Formats: sequence, C-alpha cells, structure tokens
Amino acid sequence: MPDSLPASPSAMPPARPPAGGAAGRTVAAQPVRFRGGGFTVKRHGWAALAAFAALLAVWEGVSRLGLASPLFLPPPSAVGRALAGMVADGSLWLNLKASLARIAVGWVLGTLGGMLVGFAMGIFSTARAVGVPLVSAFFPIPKIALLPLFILWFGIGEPSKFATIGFGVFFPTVIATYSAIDSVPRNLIRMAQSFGLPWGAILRSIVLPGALPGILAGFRITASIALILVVAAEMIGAEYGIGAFVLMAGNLMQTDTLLAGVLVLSLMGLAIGTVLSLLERRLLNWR
Amino acid sequence: MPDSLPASPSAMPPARPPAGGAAGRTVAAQPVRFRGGGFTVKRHGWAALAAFAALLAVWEGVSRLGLASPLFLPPPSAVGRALAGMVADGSLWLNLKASLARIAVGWVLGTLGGMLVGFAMGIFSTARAVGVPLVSAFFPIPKIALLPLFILWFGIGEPSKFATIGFGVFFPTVIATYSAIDSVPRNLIRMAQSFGLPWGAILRSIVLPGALPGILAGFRITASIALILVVAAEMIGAEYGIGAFVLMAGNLMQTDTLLAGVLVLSLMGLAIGTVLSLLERRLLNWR
Amino acid sequence: MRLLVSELTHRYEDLTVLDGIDLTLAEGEILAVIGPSGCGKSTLLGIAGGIVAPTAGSVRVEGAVPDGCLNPITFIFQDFALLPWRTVEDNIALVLEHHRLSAAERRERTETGLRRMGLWDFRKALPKQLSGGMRQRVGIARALAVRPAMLLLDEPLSALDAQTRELLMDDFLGLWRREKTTALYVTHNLDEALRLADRVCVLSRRPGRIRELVTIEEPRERRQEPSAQAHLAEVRERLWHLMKAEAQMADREIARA
Amino acid sequence: MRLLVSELTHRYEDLTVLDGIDLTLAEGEILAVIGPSGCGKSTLLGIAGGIVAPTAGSVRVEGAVPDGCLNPITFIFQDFALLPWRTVEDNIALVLEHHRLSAAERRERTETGLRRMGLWDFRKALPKQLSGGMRQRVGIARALAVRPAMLLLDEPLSALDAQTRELLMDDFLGLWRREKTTALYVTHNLDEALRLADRVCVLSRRPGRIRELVTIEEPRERRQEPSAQAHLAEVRERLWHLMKAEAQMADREIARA
Amino acid sequence: PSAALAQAPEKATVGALALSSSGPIFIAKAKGYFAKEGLDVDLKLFTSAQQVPVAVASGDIGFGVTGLTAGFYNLASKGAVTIIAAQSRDEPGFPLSAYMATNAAYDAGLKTPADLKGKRIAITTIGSTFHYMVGILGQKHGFTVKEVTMVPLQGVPQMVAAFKGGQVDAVIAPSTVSRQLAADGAGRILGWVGDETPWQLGALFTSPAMIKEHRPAVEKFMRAYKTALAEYHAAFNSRDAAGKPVKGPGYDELLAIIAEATKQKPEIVAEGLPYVDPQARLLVEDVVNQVKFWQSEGQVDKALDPKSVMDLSFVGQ
Ligand SMILES: Nc1ncnc2c1ncn2[C@@H]1O[C@H](COP(=O)(O)OP(=O)(O)OP(=O)(O)O)[C@@H](O)[C@H]1O
Ligand SMILES: Nc1ncnc2c1ncn2[C@@H]1O[C@H](COP(=O)(O)OP(=O)(O)OP(=O)(O)O)[C@@H](O)[C@H]1O
Ligand SMILES: [Mg+2]
Ligand SMILES: [Mg+2]
Repeated sequence: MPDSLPASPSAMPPARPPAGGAAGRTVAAQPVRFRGGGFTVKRHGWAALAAFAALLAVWEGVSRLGLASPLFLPPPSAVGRALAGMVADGSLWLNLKASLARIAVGWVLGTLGGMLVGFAMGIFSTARAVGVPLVSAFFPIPKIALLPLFILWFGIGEPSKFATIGFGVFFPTVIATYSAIDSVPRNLIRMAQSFGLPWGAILRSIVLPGALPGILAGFRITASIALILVVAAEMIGAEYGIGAFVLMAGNLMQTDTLLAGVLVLSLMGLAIGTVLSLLERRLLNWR
Repeated sequence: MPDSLPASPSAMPPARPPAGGAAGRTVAAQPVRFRGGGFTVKRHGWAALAAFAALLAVWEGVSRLGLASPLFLPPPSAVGRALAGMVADGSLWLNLKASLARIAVGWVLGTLGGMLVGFAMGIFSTARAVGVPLVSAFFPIPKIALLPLFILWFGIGEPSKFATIGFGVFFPTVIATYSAIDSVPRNLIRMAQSFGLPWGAILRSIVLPGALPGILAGFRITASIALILVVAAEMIGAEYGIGAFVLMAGNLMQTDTLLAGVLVLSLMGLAIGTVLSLLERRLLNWR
Repeated sequence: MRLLVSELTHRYEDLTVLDGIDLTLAEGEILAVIGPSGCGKSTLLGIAGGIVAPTAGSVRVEGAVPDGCLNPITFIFQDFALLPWRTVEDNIALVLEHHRLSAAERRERTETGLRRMGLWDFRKALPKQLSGGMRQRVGIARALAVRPAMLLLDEPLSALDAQTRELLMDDFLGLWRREKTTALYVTHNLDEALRLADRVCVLSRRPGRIRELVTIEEPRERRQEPSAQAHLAEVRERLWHLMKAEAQMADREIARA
Repeated sequence: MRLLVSELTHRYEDLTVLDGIDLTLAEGEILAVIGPSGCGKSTLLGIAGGIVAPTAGSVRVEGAVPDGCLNPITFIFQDFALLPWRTVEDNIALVLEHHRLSAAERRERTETGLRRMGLWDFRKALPKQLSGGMRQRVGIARALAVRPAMLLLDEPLSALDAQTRELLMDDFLGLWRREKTTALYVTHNLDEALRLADRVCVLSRRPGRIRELVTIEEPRERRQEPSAQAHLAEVRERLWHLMKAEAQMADREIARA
Repeated sequence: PSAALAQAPEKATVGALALSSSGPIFIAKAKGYFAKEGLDVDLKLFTSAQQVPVAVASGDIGFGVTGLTAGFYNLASKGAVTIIAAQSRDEPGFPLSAYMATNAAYDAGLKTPADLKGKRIAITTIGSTFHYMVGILGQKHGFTVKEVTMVPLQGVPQMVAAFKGGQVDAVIAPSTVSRQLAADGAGRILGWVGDETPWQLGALFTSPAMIKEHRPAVEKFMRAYKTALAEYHAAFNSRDAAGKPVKGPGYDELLAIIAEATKQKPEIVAEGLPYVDPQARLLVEDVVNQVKFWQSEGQVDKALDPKSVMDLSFVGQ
C-alpha cells in the first residue's frame, strides 16, 4: 500500500486510494470520526417570524427610499393603513363575510361531490376507468374561461359563484380521494373480509378511515384553490366579497387597497392551513 | 346454542348469533364459501372511450332535441365545426404555438425555481422554517388580482406571461419537492454516510433520485396549473394564444368557439398527462 | 373442524402456483406447511379461508363447531393487520360489530381476549404504541373473540424478533392446550414447525406440490424434554434436507417484475 | 482492527439508551450483541460506526487495516439499504465512485464481489427483482468491495425467512474464514449468536448496560458437530435465562408515542 | 289580469354598471319613478359591461343598461337581447373618454388623435367599446384598425399600468382615469372621443321574450326611465354659450343620488357626467355603423340585419 495513505484510516476513506498490492497497515488508537448527521428537519420557531419581519422591513425600506413608486408598490405602512380603514368602516367584515360564505358553500359542495366520485373511482374499476380520463380532460379547463357560460348556466347570483369554486375544488378532491383509497393497505381489507365483515362495514370501518390522511392532505390544496377562485367567482356581479373588493380596488387603481385585500386573502390562507393542521393532529393522532 | 343457527357454518357467520351457552354443533362436509375479491383496480381500456362517446352523444342529443339553447350549450357538432374552422384558417396552430411557448418557458422557470427552493427547504432546517410559512402565505394569492402589478413589474410582453405561469407553478413545485425529499428513505442516506460518501454525492446519488417520484407527481399538478394559468397570463395584451382566443370568444359571446378553445386546452391537458405517464414509466421503472 | 383439500390447483394469470394439492386436516390437528418462498403457501391458506378463489379443485370443511362461534375459519396474520386508528379493544370489537350480540356478550368476549393475552392494561393503547409482540397478541385476541373452529396462521411470528417469537410460541401452546382448535400453520422456520405441529407438509418450489408429509411422533407437550431431542433432531435433519436445495434455488430466482 | 469502547453513554433528548458501556473487540473477533428491543443495540453500532455522535464516552480503533481498504469500518444493514433505482452492480459501484480508483480496479472490485456472492448473473437486475436473500448478498458484496477492517452488522438476517437465514449464515462463515475481519454483530436470535460469535454481550433492558459477556469456548468450525451440542445447549440455556425476563418486560413496554 | 294582480307591484330587475352613465336608472329608482308605475325594480350592479347582456340572455335580469359591445350584438343576433332605448352617448362638449399619449409618444410626434395610426393603443378587450372607438376614429381619419396595434388588457387597471410603464403609446381612458393620469404627469390628453367622433355609447335593452310576453311592463319601465332621463338631461346636460356646464334644476339632489350609487365623491362624478337624449332616442345610424363595423371585423355574424337589433317602438323613432 502506498505510503501516501493518511495516518487516519478510522472512518475516513484514504484521500489517495491504493493502486498497488502492498501489505495492510497498522494504525495507532484513534477516535472514530463522526460522519453522520444532517438531512433531518429541526424546528426553528423564530425563523418564520424573523423572515416575515425582514420581508416587511425590506419592502418598507424600498418604498421609503423611493426605489419603487408608491403606485407600483405601496409600502406596507400604506397597506396597513388601508387595512385599518377597512376594519374601521366595517367593510372588511362585510366583504369577508360574503366571501367566507361563498368559499364555505362552494368548497363543501365541491368536496362532497369530489369525495363521492373519488370513492366510486377508488372502489369500482369501471368508475375508475371512465373517470380517470374524464378528470384529466376536465381538470385543466380554466374556470375564468368558462365564466360567460357559468353565467348562462347558473345565473349571476350565488349559484354561479358556488359553481366556480365548487368545480375548482371538485377535480383535485376526486384525485386526492381515489389516490387515498389506493393507499389503504389491502391487507386490512383482506383481514376484514376474512372475518366476514359486510361490504358496507369494510367501507365505513376500513376504507374511509384509511383514506382519511390522503383526503385531508387534499383539503390543504383545495383550500388554497378555493381562495384563489373566490376572485374569479366574484368577477360575476358580486357586490361584496374580498375578491370583488380586490377587483374594484384594481379598477380604481388603488394599489394600497388592492394589496390590503390580497393580504386578507393570504391571512385567510394561513388561517385555513392552521385549522387543517389542528384537524390533522386530532384526527390522525394514530399515525 | 339456539337451533336457529344456519346449517352452513363454514366461512359464513351465523345469521342469528348465539345467545345462550349450549354445546357446539357439528356440520356436514361443505365447500368453503368465497368471501374475498373486490377493492382492486382492473383495467377497462374500452370504458374511457365509451364514456367519452356517451358524453358526446348525450350532449349532442340534448342540443338536437332543443333541450338546451345553442347559445347556452352549443352542440358538439357546432364545437367541432368551430374547431375545424380554426384548423382550416391556421389560427389553431398560431394560437397553440404562442401558448405552448409561454407554457413551456413559464413552467420551466417556475419549476427550476421551485425545485431550487424546494431542495433548499428539504435539506436545510432553517430554509424550511423560513420557507413553509412564506409559501403558505403567498400560495393562496390569486394571480389575477395581481395582474396590474405584474404589468408594472414585468411589462405587457412575454415576461409578464412567463411570470404569471411561473409563479403559479413555483409554489406547488416547492411543496412537492420538499415533501418528496422528506420521503427519501433516511436509511439510504445513513448508508451513504457510513460509506463516507461526500455530501454532494449523497445529494446527487440518493436524495435527487429518491425524490424523483414525488417531484414527477408534482409535475402532473403543475402542468394542469400551467394550462389553467395560460388564460390568466394571456389576459395581458396577448395577440395570439389559446387563452387569448378563449377570452375573446367569451367576450364576443361566441360560445361554440369558446368551447372549441376549451376543448383544445383539455386535449393539451390529456397530451401532457400522457407524456408524463411515459416519462414516469421510463424514469421510475425501478419501483 | 376438519379440512378436506382435494385436487387443488391455482394460477395467477399464467403463473401456476399450486398444483394438485390433496390434504386432510383431522379435528384438532396442527399441520405446519413449509416450503420455499413463492411456492404458494399464502395462496393455499387464502383458498382455505375463502379469500382466494381457487382455479380448480375444492376445499371443504366438516365437523364440530365450538359454542358461540361467529367465524369458523379465522386468520392470524404475519403483519398483524390491526387498524392503526383503533385502540386495542376497538380492534377486537371490530370483528364483533356486525354480529347481533348483546352488549354484555360483546364486552365479555373482548374482555376475555384482552385478559387472556395480558393486554388488559393496554386496552386503550393504539397499535403504534405497542411492540411487535404485543401487536400479535392483539391479533390473537381478536381471533379468539370470534371463537374459531379452525385457525389459519400465515407466518404469524416471522415479523417478530427471535426473543418475542419464543415467548409467543409459549402463548400458542397454551392456547392449543385449552382450545384444541384445528390449525394450518404456514412458516419458514423449521424450529417453529418442530415445536408446534403434529405433521409437517413440505411443499416443492413453485408450482407448489406436496413433496412429503412428515409426522412428528413426539407429543407436543414433551418436545422440550431432553429425551425428545434425538427424534426432533432427526426430523429436523430430514426436513432441512428436503428443503435446502429448493430453498437455494428459490432464493436465486428473479421475482416476476 | 481492534475496537475500544469506554464509558459510553448515549441519550436521545431525555431518554437514556446506553449507560456506561465498556467493551473491547480483539483483532478478528466476532462479538455478538443481544438484548431486548429498544435497549440501544442499533445506537451502539451507530456510535461505533461514526453515524451517531455519543453523548459521553469514547469509541476508538487501532490495529491492522487490510490492503486497499477504502472504508475501514463498514456496515451491513438489516433492511439491506440498496438504492432501488440502481442495478446490482451499480449499487456496489456507488461506494467506489468517490474514490480515485482506476477504472480497472473499480471493475475488478465490483466483479469480485459479484462473483463471490453468486450474483454475477444478476448484475444487471434491479433490487425489486431479487429475493430478500439475494438483496442481502448484494449488501455483503457492497461491504466487501471497500475491503473493510471491521464489519458492523445490525441484525443482518432478521428481515429474511428462516431458510434463507440458514443459507446466509453459511455465507458469513465462509467470509470470516477467508477474511478474519473483526465484527460487531447485533442480533435478537440466540441461534445466530451461537453459530457465529466468539463472545456474546448481553445488554440489559433500556438504558442498555452490559449484563454479561459470555464466551463460547467451542471453535466456530466445530459447532455443527454433535460433540459440540452439549456445550452450546448449555450456553444457550444461560443466555436465554439472562434474556427472558428482560425480553418479556421490554415486549410489554409501550413504546414512546 | 284581475284588479288584485294589477295592484301587486310587478317585479323587475335591471342590471347596470356602477358608473355615472347609468345615472338615469339610479335616479328613477331613487326617486320612486318605477314604484309610481307599479313596478318593483331591483338594481343589480356588475363589474363588467360584457356580463349585463349575458345576464339578460340567461333570464337573470329583465333589463340592462350598459355600453354596446360586439358580444352584445352576438347575443342580439341569437335573438337573446334587443335594444329598446338609448343610454348615454359621446357628444361634443361632454368629456367621457380621452385619447391619451404617453409623454414619450407625445414627444415622438403623437399630438392629435389622427396620429394614432400605426401606434400601440391599450384597450380592454377585442370587441369592446374601446375597440369600436378606435374603429370610428379610423373611419374618420382614413385608417383601418389593422393599421394600429390594439393591446387587449382585459381591464382599466391593466391599461393604466401598461400606460404608466410605457408599454403602449396611447390609451383611451375614462375621464376620471385620464384626468388623474394627466395630473400625475404620466401622459397627455390628446382630445375627447365625444368631440372627435360622437357615437351611441350605451343602450337600454331587454329580451325579445320580455317584449312579447310583458309588453305593458316594458312600457311602464320605459315611462319611468324617460322621466328620469328628462330630469337628468335638464340638470346636467345644459351648456352656456361658451360650452361651460350650467347647473340645471335639481342638480345637487341628482348628483348626490349618482354619487351614492357609484360610491364616488360628487366632485369626481360631476366631471364625467355623460350626455343623454331626453327622449331616449338612439343614434340609429351609429348603431347600424357599429353592427357593420363588427361584421367587417369578422366579430359579428355577417347575416345579422343591423335594424333587427333594435325595437324602436318604445321611443317612437
Ligand atoms: N394477487 C396476485 N397476483 C399475481 N401473482 C401473485 C399474487 N399473489 C401472489 N402471487 C405470486 O404467486 C406466487 C406465490 O405467492 P404466495 O404468496 O402464495 O407464496 P408464499 O409461498 O406465501 O411465499 P412467501 O414464503 O414469500 O410468503 C408468488 O410468485 C407471487 O409472486
Ligand atoms: N433518532 C432517535 N431519536 C430519538 N429516539 C431514538 C432515536 N433512535 C432510537 N431512539 C430510541 O432509542 C431507543 C433505543 O433505540 P435502538 O434503535 O438503539 O434500539 P435497539 O436495541 O436497536 O432496538 P431493536 O432491537 O428494536 O432494533 C429506543 O427506545 C428508540 O425509540
Ligand atoms: Mg406468504
Ligand atoms: Mg435495532
């Protein structure tokens, strides 16, 4: 073995590998070098807050220093003032209420429909064979493109808004549900069959709870989609609503108000995410 | 034991369970009843085609029978004629070309950025701690609400279209990537460390290929999102493009042309899905 | 209950896994089935339990069914097959739920199972909180709750470490001493077969055919005694001889992708 | 290579898993470590291999390193830890890639490993196409490719069925006969320890402390012979006695949620 | 219809945008002229002109008032909507929409509306009123819409953003927006559409089915609408010899109603009050020209007879 070998052979590979076939070496006692660690996720609670604070500071700074026109990028202080104004005159609550109702109804309808179809596709091969291509064909259809047709089909009232959000939520829910059912361990189903459990009981006691984690993960995505679509939905003759508010602020070129509305949407996203996390922790404590 | 017990005790549970404590019974030889099966996915290649055919037939029938006004729901034949017209005058190709280029560039940019950030969040705890809340805050912001700002920031040319699609693709890619990295088996990483593989090699040889299935699954979602966002993107001063075409048809209330455009988007979705399936089968044949 | 398997053949699509199996289990007998990986042992058990529909041949049962039996043929699984979202007692209750039992009867059956398997203190625990051995004890308690006439065990101990395996074998022996349930016991482990079975059925490599049925003369109760060791070593030698070549070849066979 | 463990203690957060371990492995010795589930065996091995940083105490090595050794302390894993997306030969090549070896040397090492483990015909196969036994053979071939001075084996056979286990034990014995590599062999299985080890270290239930170090007097080569059985049965009895109570208690301990 | 039925107020919904051009409708509603006719009229506000006729076509609303677009004529060609009266129009002396040039384009020689040929103009959408305004400007100055680059941006905010960012040379913007832009120094007003090319900007419309089945209700609606129109005209459309606005009778009261309905400050509203015909008469020639223009652009079915989109019996033209 060449003598260019390092003196430390412990857990450390030799820097220059051997080329020849000399005899082995002997090394003096030395500690084993640590080479593990990393690739795990540790929690840093403060980091998120720090990041938000830094982001706001930079944004405010850019505006204060006149690097960006207040029309193009109003400073967070202006956005904050606009938001405070919305709180003060009660319009925030009015708009929020209208949007929340639409999101809630649209999301629930889309989710129920999606879970129903998803369950059918998860359980029946024929439904699956029919459904998969239909879903991949209909999923990528942009809801905003269909707004004129939605008005014709569902009118200009709440139904068309529910439909916009509902259809947006429906397809991802279908996909999440049938994938979740695919991931229910087959051995549990075979076990239930071997104990003679009836089909309905298997569905209720095994397939449904087993698919729950996947379905809840889908909720995370569909909640974001519902928030995104509330703006599209409120393009159709809405008087109140965060989406309508944002659109109107845009029409009046009030960028600070616009961003205040966007901020509200973002906060709603964070709030829904938190609720889902709590729900997951409760419902999926068995994992 | 009550004598209401059925004569067949084999694999069948007694219909009326015992209430008392009489002695056990004896049954004559009988075959074991089959109680398995179901809850598996079989392929039915024909079903999808049949479903599409049935859908078209019902749709055409509804129109022919005058159950729906052609304004509300133009029959597939009218949509087909509109599509044929697009092919004949070359506008289909013109629009398709423009949109495909935007989708391709926007998707690639968003995906590269998202994977970069996603990898950082997958590997470094601090990046994860900072990134997760930022992503959940920014993800639900509707792109259409920000169109005026996008114009100010990126102009009305192609950059703003790339940005609209790119941002839409970015966040889901980030989430898919870091979740995929989380799912790389830790035992493989420990193995590599125990053989003294350097950090970069672990990333390249283990983390990247191990995360590939999750990242590819993310592509399926982001491809749909890119298709959906091409309409939003082409709201901004686009002369050609399927999205611009659909918007114009909607504005002009030409519902047959509108649906022809939507059909093209759908077919694009199916095509991209097929390509991704092929890619998965090639790249993930080891599963 | 007796099990009568005759002319049994099974194919998965074009892969024949069982070929002409003829087998009879006597009342109260424990038959161990050994054979190389992939030879169709689990399939055989699945057919006997009505979970897999055989391609050809028949499986029939006859004989005594114990008092209060809800599911005459009952499985115990290698991977325990516990619902991770149910507590220990609810996992046992699962198999009683769809039967019209009085609440008292249901409670009584669950409690008996829990106590017999030393699970009483863990009845509110979730499966994830239990060790492997405890989980299999839940599986056994669940099987006992339906008072089976015949047990089908598919490598019930092979997911456990060697020490827990030893402990659970004692549990099984105690169980059979009390219940005299007929059992079909699939295993890879010669030591398990030698400790528990009346007869050992050696299957050939896929397609599984019966190579030999070996009877262990020594009664189960005396197999731990020194005097029994000679006979057991001899049977072991014979079984290992039957197995080794097949096992080696099966191990080197590339699985169907 | 010798291994010198002294005053070793390890805690995960507030859970102490190893407490004051003192241990010396002689050159070429095979030391089996047995102990109840969760007593810290894998942790001990991880510390010895530099994968886990100990809370207190030290692990040192000294002595002979074989010719061409790239990774003196090398693991063989229970779950094989093969990259599923690489073929058999590329899995072996992985651990050679970051070393400056000539192409010929690299090919030679891979090929030697493949041939010795009877994997040559499967070199292009993916792990999913192999049986468990074949997979562990790939794991062994990979470990041999770096010409280790010491092997750390964490229950290398416990994911395999009993038959394959028997076959692989023969492979290990052949390996040690040729290489005389020092080895720390963690197992639950008394039979494995009795077949392979020079000494057996029995750990107590968590926090793991050394309860006893038992030397097996009979040389490894003669342990299959009838004359050795008496001594082995006696050692077995002693080890099982040390283990049983601890195993029972550990098995009934609810794992930390 | 029995006496009891006649007594119950008939229900009707009218769709409009929250703009001062819908002023007469707001006045008729606020001052109870509909109620006086025995109509219970609901007001439904929209954010885009395109949606109003669609809502009439879908039967969600009975009447609509808004700008005339190609989409409107397409719905008319399918027999879904019919114009029954005028709304506002672009008229000399009434600054509703301005041609604006960016400073850079102005410096490069874009000084009058006639210079727009060959320039990039931001509009909302293809088929919108802005598109037609470019069209009639071209008709006047001898260029076709092919000779300008129209940049559709879907909405006024995007148009303003593109204008400010210098992405386009010119924009046709509503008066409030254009004055704001000029005040900010972002560009220059080149002229007003009303001065350059007067045209019939908007109309009151309903569905043919409504006219056929509920003609008395339509007539009642028209009477109330005309009353409000006349009042609006008297208050806002008077000009002195110099062309300066003169406050007519009821000016402040009506201004307050419109400001309330559009949620804007009265001063802002006062600057952009459009001209309306007091008898609700249409510029029939211009409507015919609109249809022909859209037909020549290929955006409206060539088979559509321009006269068929109007039912002038209610305004007696
Ligand atoms: N549902 C199935 N579809 C197709 N092939 C199957 C199916 N189940 C099992 N097989 C194949 O049939 C063969 C026998 O399977 P089986 O599980 O009965 O073997 P086994 O003897 O229990 O093996 P092991 O000892 O590994 O448990 C195997 O090659 C397996 O791959
Ligand atoms: N990374 C970790 N973080 C926290 N606790 C850990 C970690 N790894 C192991 N533990 C805990 O430390 C204890 C000892 O673990 P270890 O894996 O060393 O035991 P073991 O003796 O190998 O057990 P087994 O026989 O089941 O393999 C267990 O209770 C385990 O839950
Ligand atoms: Mg099996
Ligand atoms: Mg371990």
